[in-house]
Amino acid sequence: MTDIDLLPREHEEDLRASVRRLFEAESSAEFVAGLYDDPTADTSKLDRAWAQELGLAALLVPEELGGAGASASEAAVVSEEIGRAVAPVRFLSSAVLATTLAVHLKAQSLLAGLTAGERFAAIAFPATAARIDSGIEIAVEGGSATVSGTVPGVIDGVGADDYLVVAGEGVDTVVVRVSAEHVQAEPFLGFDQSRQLADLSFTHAPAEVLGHGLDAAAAVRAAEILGRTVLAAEQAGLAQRAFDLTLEYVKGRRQFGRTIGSFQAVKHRLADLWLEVSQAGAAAIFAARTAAASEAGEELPDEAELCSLVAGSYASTAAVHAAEEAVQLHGGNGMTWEYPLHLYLKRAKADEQILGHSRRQRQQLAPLIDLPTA
Amino acid sequence: MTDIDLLPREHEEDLRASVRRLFEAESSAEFVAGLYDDPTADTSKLDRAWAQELGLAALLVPEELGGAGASASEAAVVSEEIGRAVAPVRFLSSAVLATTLAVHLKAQSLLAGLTAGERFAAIAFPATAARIDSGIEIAVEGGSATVSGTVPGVIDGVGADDYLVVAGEGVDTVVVRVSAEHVQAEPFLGFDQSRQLADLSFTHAPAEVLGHGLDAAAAVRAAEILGRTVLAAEQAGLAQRAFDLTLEYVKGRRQFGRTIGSFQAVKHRLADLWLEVSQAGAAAIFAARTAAASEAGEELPDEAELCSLVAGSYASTAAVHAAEEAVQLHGGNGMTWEYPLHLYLKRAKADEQILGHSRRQRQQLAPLIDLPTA
Amino acid sequence: MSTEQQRIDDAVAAAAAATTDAMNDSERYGVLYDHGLAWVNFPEGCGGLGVSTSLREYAAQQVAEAGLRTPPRGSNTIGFGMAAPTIVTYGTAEQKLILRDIYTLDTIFCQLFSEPGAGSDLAAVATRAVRNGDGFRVTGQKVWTSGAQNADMAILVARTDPSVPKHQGLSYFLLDMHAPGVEVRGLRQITGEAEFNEVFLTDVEVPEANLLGELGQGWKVANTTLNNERVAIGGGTPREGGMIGVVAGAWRANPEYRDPLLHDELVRLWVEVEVARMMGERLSQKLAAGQPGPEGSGAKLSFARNNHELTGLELQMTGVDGLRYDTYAMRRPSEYSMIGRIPGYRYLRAKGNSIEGGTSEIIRNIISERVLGLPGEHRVDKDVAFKDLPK
Amino acid sequence: MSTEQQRIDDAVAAAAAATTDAMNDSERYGVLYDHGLAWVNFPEGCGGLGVSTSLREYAAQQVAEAGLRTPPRGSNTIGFGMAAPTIVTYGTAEQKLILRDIYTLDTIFCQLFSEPGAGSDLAAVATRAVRNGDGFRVTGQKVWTSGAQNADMAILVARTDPSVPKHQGLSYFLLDMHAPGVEVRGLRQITGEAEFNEVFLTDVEVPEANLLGELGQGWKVANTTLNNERVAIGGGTPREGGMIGVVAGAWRANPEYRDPLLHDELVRLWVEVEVARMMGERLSQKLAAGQPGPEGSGAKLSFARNNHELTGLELQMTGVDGLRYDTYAMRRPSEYSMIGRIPGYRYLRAKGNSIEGGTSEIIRNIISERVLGLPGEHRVDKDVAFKDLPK
Repeated sequence: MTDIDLLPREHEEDLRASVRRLFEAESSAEFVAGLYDDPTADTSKLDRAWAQELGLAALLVPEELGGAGASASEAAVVSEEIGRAVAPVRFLSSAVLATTLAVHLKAQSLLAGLTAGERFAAIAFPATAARIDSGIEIAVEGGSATVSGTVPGVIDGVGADDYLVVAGEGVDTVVVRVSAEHVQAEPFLGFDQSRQLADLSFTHAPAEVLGHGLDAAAAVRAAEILGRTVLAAEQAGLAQRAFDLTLEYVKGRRQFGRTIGSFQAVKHRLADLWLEVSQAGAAAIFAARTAAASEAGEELPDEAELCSLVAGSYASTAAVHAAEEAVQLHGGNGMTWEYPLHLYLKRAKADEQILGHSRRQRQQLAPLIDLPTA
Repeated sequence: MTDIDLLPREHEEDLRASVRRLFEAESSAEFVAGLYDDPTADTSKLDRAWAQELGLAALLVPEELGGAGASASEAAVVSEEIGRAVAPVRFLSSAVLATTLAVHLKAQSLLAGLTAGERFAAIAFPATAARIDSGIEIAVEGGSATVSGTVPGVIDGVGADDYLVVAGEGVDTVVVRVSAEHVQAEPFLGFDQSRQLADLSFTHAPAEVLGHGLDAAAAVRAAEILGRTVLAAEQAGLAQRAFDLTLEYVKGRRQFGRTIGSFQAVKHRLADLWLEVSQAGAAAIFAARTAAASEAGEELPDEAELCSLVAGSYASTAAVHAAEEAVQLHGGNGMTWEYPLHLYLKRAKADEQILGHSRRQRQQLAPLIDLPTA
Repeated sequence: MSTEQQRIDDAVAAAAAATTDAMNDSERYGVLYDHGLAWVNFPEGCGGLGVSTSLREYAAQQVAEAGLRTPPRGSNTIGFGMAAPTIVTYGTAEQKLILRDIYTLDTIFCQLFSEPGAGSDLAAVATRAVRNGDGFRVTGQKVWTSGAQNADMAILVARTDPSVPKHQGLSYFLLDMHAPGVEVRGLRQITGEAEFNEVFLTDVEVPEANLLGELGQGWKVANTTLNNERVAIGGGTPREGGMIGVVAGAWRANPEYRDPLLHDELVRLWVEVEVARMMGERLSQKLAAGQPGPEGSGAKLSFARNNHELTGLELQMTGVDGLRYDTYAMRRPSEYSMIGRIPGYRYLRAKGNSIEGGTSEIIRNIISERVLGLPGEHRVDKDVAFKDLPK
Repeated sequence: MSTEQQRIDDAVAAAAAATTDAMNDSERYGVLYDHGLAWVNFPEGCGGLGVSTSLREYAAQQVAEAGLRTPPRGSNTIGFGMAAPTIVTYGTAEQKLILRDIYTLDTIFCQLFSEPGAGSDLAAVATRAVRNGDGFRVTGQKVWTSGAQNADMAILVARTDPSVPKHQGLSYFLLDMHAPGVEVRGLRQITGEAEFNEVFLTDVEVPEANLLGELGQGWKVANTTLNNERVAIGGGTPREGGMIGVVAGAWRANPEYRDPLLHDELVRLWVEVEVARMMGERLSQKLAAGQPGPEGSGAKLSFARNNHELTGLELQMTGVDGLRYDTYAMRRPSEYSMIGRIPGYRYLRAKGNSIEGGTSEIIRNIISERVLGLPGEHRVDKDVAFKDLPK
């Protein structure tokens, strides 16, 4: 464990401000709520805006590959803002998970489109799985392969240009790329419609092999660590925003001639929640800075993995708790479609399942901290 | 499931009153606290009082065997009062566990002494085990046997006249009786000194076989069900008393010019605690009446076992929660030796471990309610 | 057999004799009402026989055994559960005539109590009822009204005097939902559907005859209604009744849902529901024996919390399936059911269990003050004229 | 290197030159004090150099590197943590002389604040300090005083005027613990030992010179002390520092304690402690960078809760071993340690973590009011003379 600097950095706060401005303009609560009524609504304008105009698609791509050469730390800032706005963007799936895989596998032709923000990629694995593993078979023959099988509930599984499929583990790991025309994607109405899921089918789909063996396994692990880390930041941002909205509400809402925020039972619950949300934020930034240090070779991947699991398992339940308390403390208003709380509740509860729920993540953490089950 | 009558019964309330009177006179908080300073203090006067004078040693012995022919329902009433007074009595170990075993095995000579309250028995198993099983070997030869091995942490393991040892399961179950002179009992200072534990050693101890095979297994199971049921009643009684003391305290204690019971955060915690304690009480009586119905052949043992596990797993955590909240809401006073809260805290936390902690009891419950682990 | 039971038996026999195959439902229910079998504990002439409340179950059994059909309560929940007990307590002879229409389902009721600014604090209602000749003219906005789109009448709490402290200036009315100036709009919820409504009242004329109880006594009358709403979730619930049955059933039926990491939590919740059931059972036996206990207030608290946790667990254990939704289309069901929908719907809908019919925070206040005898909250609004309170 | 760092370096060099092998501890510490290295942020002449607080760690490093021994804070916890910062803020020139004795451990302090009737509500102290010639005569009972049996001096809050509202009638004193009329009795705790004391004060004479701050300003002065007590449990804690290390260590060392049913709970608590550590780390970095954040108030809350849960789990996972106790004999340790005792002791002692130094309820009030900006509790005791308050 090296010392991790946790203080805010100026360029990150600039980045935060520009992302926040974008979402305030292009991803209002009304816009997000609208996706529940029209799941086929076009979000490509928003995706172009962050990916191309703000250049965030290139964030995690090294400078020598034409990217911005930023780190998990900057990606976490973007993700906190995504959580804060419950923004329906392909950032996690394409700019973090797929891009990290592509960078580690040095998949330059794939990366060119991703970096420019002109193409988006998705990795074919069930959203709730704790490991990036498609669960289907890939038949490899030399540099090409064919893919067959179905993968349910893939994050941003519809509308991607490229699909990455991972199978096997350890030395048997294979990562391939299938282009969109060979994939049958069936989007479905989601409990959380701010992150579109789809069921994918591959029928003897031709595929390009991007990597295999231990190098591929290491790339998959790097993507998992970064994915969990960035998701934890989203959850921390969401939790903070749900908390802030609630604090503001209880200060204004009057019942029995007093603001409801003057009732001690409400005050104490908010004090506890503030602590939980603050801890989630601290854990998220700790994980992000540690992942950045690990990617820069200044910290071991094990430590980055450990921190990603600490932040992931903690922030996922904190976000749900914050959103649930927000609904409850808004009373009847919290149950309405008109107030934005439901968007936070749905995203938080769905996020809690993504990349493995907190108990599963703790099982992954246990061997890293030498706490064997038996 | 038959309909279980849950209303208070007059003879039980009379019983409750006489037990309460006894403990108020002979088992005050000062008396119990004194056992921590002098673990060898003589509690035999108290044991004689409930066992002989009130005749409670005979409670669970059928009339045809010279007993009172009462049921788990009456035993639960006694046990609630024990919990209420954190009384240091051999009721659970001798009058419930050992006596139930003796009744089911028709061990008449043993039972004669127990029923009269002139002899006390203990079962040799570790207090925290979920099953009554000594874990040591019994060598049987005809009607006699020898016992060798050590059993740690036996409830009321010192000062008993007879020791029952159970080994094996199913058809291999054996239950034997060893008289005190063949047992080496090492009492130890307990975290909860209101229930004395001792480590037992047997060295080729001669033993009388009381039962074996499936009949013995059924007897052991009956003792387990009754033990858990009666312990749950103790926990419910303890929880209720800790709650009552706390409610009284917050109504009187003033800080900031107000009673602390007027602070909403305190009110809401007590409301939640009241619900938990009330539910523990309802579950305990439900289990007791169901066990009584089962012993009377009006209900299946499976249902009695189920209810004992529901009540046991719930009341054990409720009692700890009530005692912990009692200490906290008494503030600094709760941390003193002078106030009786510590007696409740220690008994509740120790009781929580006895006959298996709540997670273990839920694992025992799962197959009975058809919820397989995998 | 007691005299009261004998009277019930006689009434059932007479009703059976008076019922013919040719009758429609309304006529059949009317026969029961006229024979005092609608609510046997109500006075004679009001659909009852004036017998003890504890005989309601006995009467229901006799009616069922005689093969007489009774109206489904769910078709007129507010009418049966809230309007009828309030009308029978406070109504004039003329007002009591409506009891028969409630029972025969010819008059469906809804409830106009809550407002955007008066949720937990019902006494803060701002809807005005202003004297207007022989009657009142009512203007305001109500919310959380279920079934308003199908209702014929409403029970309404409105402010008749803003110059006195807030609990004193309220009155209670029966309001014709078909009157001009009543506008009903579905209020969309987080589940997508609009189970409840907003009701806008604009200069709605209410005759003097529709004032229930005395002028300015609306708070007292409304509490009769609310006490009937918050009746205990009583005994008689079977084991695994409700949400636990759904979740445990899913676990049993689908081996792929059996995540060992969630097993203890599932069993723990099973136990939570079961002990709540046991407490309800004890309460209901005490009530039947004429020994009411304080446990009733707790039932709503554990019900809400257990439903929160169970639905959250269900969504978790169902993995990707839990992230699928059936429809967010804005529908207007007259009542909701947790069965027959997907885990996501149940998770969202259950959030309302700790809000509707008194939030869990209000219930904790009630328990701590009425059951435990702890002091009430500091009130700044008790002695100030309603019009002078900060809003 | 900044000028301030240069001054520290110079002072360290001078102190090193002035220290000889023949010196005893008191003399060595005295050299550090005289060179301004006791508390570098204190003014010159008070054991400091008047440099920025953020340089304390730098100074400590330099002192350590120069091989100069510093007094163990734990030998005079109240002196270092509470008396010194208060005296340096409010003390007269004469009173400040005592700072040197605090640092050299020649004067050990204890704290006489809490009373049986004034726990969370410190302003309710009833101990009277009555004018008596040139000084005061003090009578009352104090409680929760650690180390009183070994203390030379005390910081004391007493009531000098009961005819004004309670926060206004308090004064703050330095009290000689060896004076006639001071009686110390061990206060036995639930662990068996008496870590704290009751202190009975009977007509104890306190000279005018020992009044710290102005007459009637005791509440303000005491808050300086308390704010120093409630300083953040800051950064620099290593991973698995504290109770989690004990419990995780027991799990690793004893395969028989590894109950799979408790595994998730252990890992969950490991995560809880780790995220609290991360928050503490962020706070300490912010403080070092001159950006104080509100996180400090939360640290005590999570510390107490995590210790409660960890010690409860440890007792559970150790089975029969957890039910053994080492000794309930009434001992009088000068400080407590969770290490080197059994799980049962840790479980009982940890209960005090949510009470001592501000109960968790008080901390939640502080967070909600000072950090979150929510309204304070309704107070009935602010404007009433102390003598007229109900007790």
